[in-house]
Amino acid sequence: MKDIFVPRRMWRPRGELKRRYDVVVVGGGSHGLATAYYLAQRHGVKDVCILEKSYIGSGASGRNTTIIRANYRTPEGAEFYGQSVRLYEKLSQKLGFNLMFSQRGHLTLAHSDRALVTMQERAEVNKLLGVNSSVIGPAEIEALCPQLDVSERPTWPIMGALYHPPGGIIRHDAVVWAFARAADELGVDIHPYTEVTGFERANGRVTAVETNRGRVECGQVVSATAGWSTLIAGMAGLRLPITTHILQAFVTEPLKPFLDVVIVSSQLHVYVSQTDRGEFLIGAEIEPYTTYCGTGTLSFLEISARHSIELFPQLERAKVLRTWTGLCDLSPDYSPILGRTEVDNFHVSSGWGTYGFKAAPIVGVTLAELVATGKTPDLIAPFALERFHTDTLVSELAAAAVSH
Amino acid sequence: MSFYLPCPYCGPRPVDEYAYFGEVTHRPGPSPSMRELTDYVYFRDNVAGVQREWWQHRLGCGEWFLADRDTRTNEVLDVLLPSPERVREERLGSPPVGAEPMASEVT
Amino acid sequence: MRLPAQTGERIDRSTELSFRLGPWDVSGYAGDTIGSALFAGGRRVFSRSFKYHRPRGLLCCAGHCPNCLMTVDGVPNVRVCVEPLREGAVVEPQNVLGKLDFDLLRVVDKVGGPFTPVGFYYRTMIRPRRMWPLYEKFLRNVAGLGKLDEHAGHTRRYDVEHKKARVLVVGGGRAGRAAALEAASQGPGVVLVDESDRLLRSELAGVEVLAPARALGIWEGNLVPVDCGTVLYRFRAERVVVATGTIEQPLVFPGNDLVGTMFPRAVRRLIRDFSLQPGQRAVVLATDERGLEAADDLGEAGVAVERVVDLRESPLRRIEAQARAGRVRGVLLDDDVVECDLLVASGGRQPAYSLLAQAGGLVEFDPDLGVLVPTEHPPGVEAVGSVTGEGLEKVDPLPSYHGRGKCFVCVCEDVTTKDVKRAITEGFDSIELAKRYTTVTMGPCQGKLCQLPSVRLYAQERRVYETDIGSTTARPPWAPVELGLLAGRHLEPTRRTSLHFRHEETGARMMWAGPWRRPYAYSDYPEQEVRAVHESLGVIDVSTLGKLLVEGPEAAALLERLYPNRFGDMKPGRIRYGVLTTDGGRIMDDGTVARLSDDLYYVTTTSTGSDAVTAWFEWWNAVWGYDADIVNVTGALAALNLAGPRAREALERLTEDDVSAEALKYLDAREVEVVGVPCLTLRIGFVGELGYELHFPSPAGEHVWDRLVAEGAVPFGLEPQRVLRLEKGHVIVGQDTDSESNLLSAGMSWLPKLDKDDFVGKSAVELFAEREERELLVGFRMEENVVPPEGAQVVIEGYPAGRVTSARRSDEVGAIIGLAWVPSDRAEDGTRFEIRVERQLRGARVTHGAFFDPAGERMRS
Amino acid sequence: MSLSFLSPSRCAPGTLASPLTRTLDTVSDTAPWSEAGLRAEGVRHRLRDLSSDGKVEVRGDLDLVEPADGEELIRLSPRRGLLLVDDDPAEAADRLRTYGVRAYDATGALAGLAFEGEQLARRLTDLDLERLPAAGAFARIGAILVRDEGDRFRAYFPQELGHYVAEVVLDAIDGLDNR
Repeated sequence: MKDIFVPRRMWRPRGELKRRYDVVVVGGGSHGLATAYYLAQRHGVKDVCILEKSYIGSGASGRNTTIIRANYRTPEGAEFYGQSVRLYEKLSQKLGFNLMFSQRGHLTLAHSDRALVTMQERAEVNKLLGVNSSVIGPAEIEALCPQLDVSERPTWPIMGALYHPPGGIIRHDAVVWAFARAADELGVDIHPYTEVTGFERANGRVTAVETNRGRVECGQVVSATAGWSTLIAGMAGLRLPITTHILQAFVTEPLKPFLDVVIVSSQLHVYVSQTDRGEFLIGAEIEPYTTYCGTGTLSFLEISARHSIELFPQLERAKVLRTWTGLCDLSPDYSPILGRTEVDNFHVSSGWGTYGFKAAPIVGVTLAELVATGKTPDLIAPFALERFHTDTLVSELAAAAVSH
Repeated sequence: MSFYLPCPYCGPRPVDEYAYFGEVTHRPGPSPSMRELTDYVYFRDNVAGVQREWWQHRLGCGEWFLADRDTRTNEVLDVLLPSPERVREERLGSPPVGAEPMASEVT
Repeated sequence: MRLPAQTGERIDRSTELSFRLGPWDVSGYAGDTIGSALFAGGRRVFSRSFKYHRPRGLLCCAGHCPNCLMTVDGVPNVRVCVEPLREGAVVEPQNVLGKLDFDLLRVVDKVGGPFTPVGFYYRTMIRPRRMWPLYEKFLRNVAGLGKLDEHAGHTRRYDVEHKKARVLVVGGGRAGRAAALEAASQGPGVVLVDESDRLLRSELAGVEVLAPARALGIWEGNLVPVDCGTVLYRFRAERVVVATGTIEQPLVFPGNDLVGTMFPRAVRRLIRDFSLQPGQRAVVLATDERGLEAADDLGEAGVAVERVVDLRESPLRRIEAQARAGRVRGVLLDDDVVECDLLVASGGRQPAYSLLAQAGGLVEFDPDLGVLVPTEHPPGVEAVGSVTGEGLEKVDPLPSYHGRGKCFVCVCEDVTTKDVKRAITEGFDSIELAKRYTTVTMGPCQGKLCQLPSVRLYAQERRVYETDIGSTTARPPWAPVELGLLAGRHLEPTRRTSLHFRHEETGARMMWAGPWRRPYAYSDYPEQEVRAVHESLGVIDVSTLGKLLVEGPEAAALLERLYPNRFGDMKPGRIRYGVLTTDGGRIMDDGTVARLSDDLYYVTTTSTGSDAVTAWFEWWNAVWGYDADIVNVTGALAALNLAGPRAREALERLTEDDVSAEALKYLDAREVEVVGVPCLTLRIGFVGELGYELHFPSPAGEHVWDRLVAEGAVPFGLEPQRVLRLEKGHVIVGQDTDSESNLLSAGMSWLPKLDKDDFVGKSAVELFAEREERELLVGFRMEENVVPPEGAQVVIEGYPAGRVTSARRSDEVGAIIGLAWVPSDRAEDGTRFEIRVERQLRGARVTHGAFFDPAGERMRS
Repeated sequence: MSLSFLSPSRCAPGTLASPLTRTLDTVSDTAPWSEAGLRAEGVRHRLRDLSSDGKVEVRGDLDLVEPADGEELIRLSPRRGLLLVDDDPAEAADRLRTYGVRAYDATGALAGLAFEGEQLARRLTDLDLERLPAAGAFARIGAILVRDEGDRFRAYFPQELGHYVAEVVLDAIDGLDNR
């Protein structure tokens, strides 16, 4: 509370790059910052720096649609994201910064009986792993969200939903800043506007990182660079099973509270929530083609607007205020690629597609443990890059190759 | 609707008329190792720069072609027709199944 | 309270329009905006601010600022200063607790200050954790602006029209008009878009004028959507000329948001367009000619102009507006207090570069002009006029920010200079970070009025040049746009078979199956439809099956390489089951392949697979270059499956061709004329009984269906079909398999012919054969009378270890049967495993082979 | 085996129905925004159902194809085309095969609709109306669009989407006043 009356710096001003760090984290987003924080906080590894080519949180951490949930399809996924949600629940208190985690409930709508089966499967997996989720019918949906059009009028009437009460939204920037502040306090050096341009390698290891501000020797390297993962890994001599796509979203002008839950419709490729500021935040499916070009598309706006109004006709005259795009690193099975690689001291957090932000704290905890102890935690063992070489995928995709 | 893509037959059309099938891959010869096979099936160059890739003019003439596109700007520098000769020379491999990322819960 | 008629006034004094403001009846003239009519009626407070609930009045009169946002006819956040007045309009204030002039939440402004600095919510309300939902509820309720009508929606018709232009000019000011005329002199296809309705079309010969209309952005390929209210014109332009001019900027000083503070152009509009006196006693702080012009306008309108300060010549150290009840009552100029109720001030003009920047152009701070200017334009886009900075004078408005009262950098979000300074102190030292922290530029004006002041403040506070600050990214749209307009019409592509309406008439419950609408069942008792097929005769519409012709001398070679099993050795007139796999060995689709002649095959796919399979075939054929064509005839043909013990006798009565058991054997394909329609007849048994799939021209769909039904065939839907095929243990690709399933794990190891040189997926199958599958797809019978839901989990030691993909009660089998993925060490015939159903573990046993008629005698009969 | 099972013209008289006639009736009477019958009348004048017109899908070297009188060849690519025929499409397909191309009766596959008005066309497609015929996005689906004299257009599209297209076109006509 005293911070209210006396302004206090969140983090030290950017200093000079040291000649060497024990751990160099590439990427100043939620994953990189969380990893650095837990390295220092849990393992006492404080000789850590973060290299961020722009400002902290400038990538996916600050461009996602802030949804947190754990109702995944695979047991591996549900368990992993379940732990992440539990960490998020206490993170405001732990970091002393209000992340405004609003566990208002998350509803994934089904517009076909096939979709309902997929949800049933998720609900059953979730329950076994202690993740609160269940399939509910239109009457219960209406009770939770009376504003939703549950009639037969829409082209795709709502048949049911997967209800996930602990799911919700959070203030995404706050997560970045809180981790940054806490990491900085523990001595982690944060270097914004410091772009990695290459790696020096010897004996199958990365020995130094080259940046636009000079060279840094390193003990270990963590790459948490989402859409740019392929490029960073490429500098270390690694090829990844990743393609980069844009994901787009928009907000409306602020409106008084109207929608109290998070609504997702996979079939309509749209998800809708209302921020605490009152804006409706609406996002879509990723664009099908790979690109690093962050220009949005008009058709995204048109389709998302149409589908949002299908769900909420009341939004017809609400106004779109701002649209933006972010880069997503899509893996073949929609599960992350986390942990060790064939380059001995080069670790990755990648392959998140559109799910990365939900995993920030648990990525921090597990990657920090791996880097500090050299042992891969059980929780992330299934997400090793190696699975693509052995062809043992962890598929978050429900449908067959050709979706039904 | 975003960038225009020049169909070799129909001329420039909005990208929404096309199906995208990813960067070209190279199919290994007979009896590859698991590693060689998975390199082909899963791993991608995903370059930030000019990439040769597969497109089909789904809503138009329906034909397949190759495009050289700069993924940093979406500018298409060239379009080429697939020919068995080209395919043999370049050992072109299969695109991912399905034209678009598969339906999943996006967030 | 109008002035005498002004030359060029836009109101029509002979037409009075009445409307309502809350409970009050008010009126104005035709030609008024709602804002001008309210102002004429004496209203000065139009809204309450976002955070502090401070009273706000007209500021820009140009639709840029948030000060006049009101709810009109149930539509929230309408900028009434530019909203034309309509008879009967109902206008309501928003974001107010109580009345506009007496907002109970104004207490936030009085006491909140020290407690609610920028980002206060990040630092408070953290403990106890369980209180947060309550705090949040309060925060949410005080945030937000207008209120959505819970029952609104689909009240307006919006259309979309595609248009082309050789040259599209955005902005009808002097430069825009000149550019349009210049372009028009070179030929047709010139369009001018302008936000106002004041353009004289007669002066723009040869130019198509769209006004009032608003270009929302410039997307790749010079796609420019233009908002015309209820029609969205999607322009494709060869050249776009941006002539959007400038936007007046607020001067930043304490009290700069008080009611009675106005921009020079707002004053001019009120006087000249609406014949309104903006105040009684005015002080004008001019930074350019427009300010001085405003002073002249005021004088002519009879306003007492108490002081005019040309800040270029006589800069002030200190400006501080003084307030009474939220309104200007005077202004301190250095040490001098001047009483006034109108304070006209501007911080100069900023080029309205957003369209250019959104399209990928560069924007930089121009130290000579003191504003941000576009420097590099995207290809195919040009800029003319003052948006380029042309004609602007250097503005250096740096009065002191110190003084009593809040000093706003951003009126949308109620961000003060103190907030920005504090953000910098706290370490948010890049403009993008600060934007996210302070929310400057994130409000309704999207930076139109706050980008420049915040850059100036940043530079001053950090003691660097503005050129080093940069600017936040401009994001489309240029101005807020209704979702309804972007959405356009609501109809969505829906595939219907030629029997769609017959099904509806028969009482079918229709459901989505991929892109198709299909009957679930024809009554609430699908089991009766199952029984009809087992005992007598049923018919199902399977027109949705993908259907491909593969023709050419190398058609056989192509299929041999596409499918794991063999098709080259088939005799014409025979049918074989086929499963397609990817090079990764995953199952992608299945169906039947009939050889119609040596070089002609007829391939069916799953109902949702036809497009993908067609593309898949074409792609491989493009790669391999076989002499074969692939033609998707899915829509050309209706398909009906006539199934049941009576199928043959029924068919015999409807055709003169020989369909005897000898002439048309199981897995034979023949052309048979049925009720006058040539049918490709496939004798296959997906539902386990004697059956014929009739494929024939889709326009004859209803005719054939009607005759089959008249012959006693009972229509059956998807649900009964699912039961029937499950009794046979037939897999549905995409339901029982997923993106990871392969031929070996799905129990089809018999299918691939590994002695073939090559087929898609061969290497994967070979490699998979060397390892043990993690899980296998098996049939099962429940030990108890419980139907597990599809998706139910196979549980081993409390952990999910497999899943049910299909489960139904089968009257015919007399058991609850299903298909499930189980760990490979639990897949032996007869192995017991447990499924979690409604919190309880229920036993099931693995059952290999079909549940019903395992020898297949019935379908072969 | 022949491909006559593709040809509606091989079916006995009285067995065929267009995917549009019925849907046009259904839609115009029930359109909630329509001023009922009056509007429907206007609609009928402007639209013509082309679904039963002969259409042949051609594959192969299109330069080998010599359209006969009353036939119109629409080239989609050097190897793909659509031949519109006045006479029996099944016979036309047989004839085309003698030229050395492959041909398939597509009469049942494609529904067709003729309509008038450039503005109506612009409400339905982004295609360049000065460069028709062309295949491309029309009413959010893939279709072939042909321009006849003046402002008359023909669209050919998959019959299973016929009802949908009819709905969209009727709806667009109804919205022409909105400008």
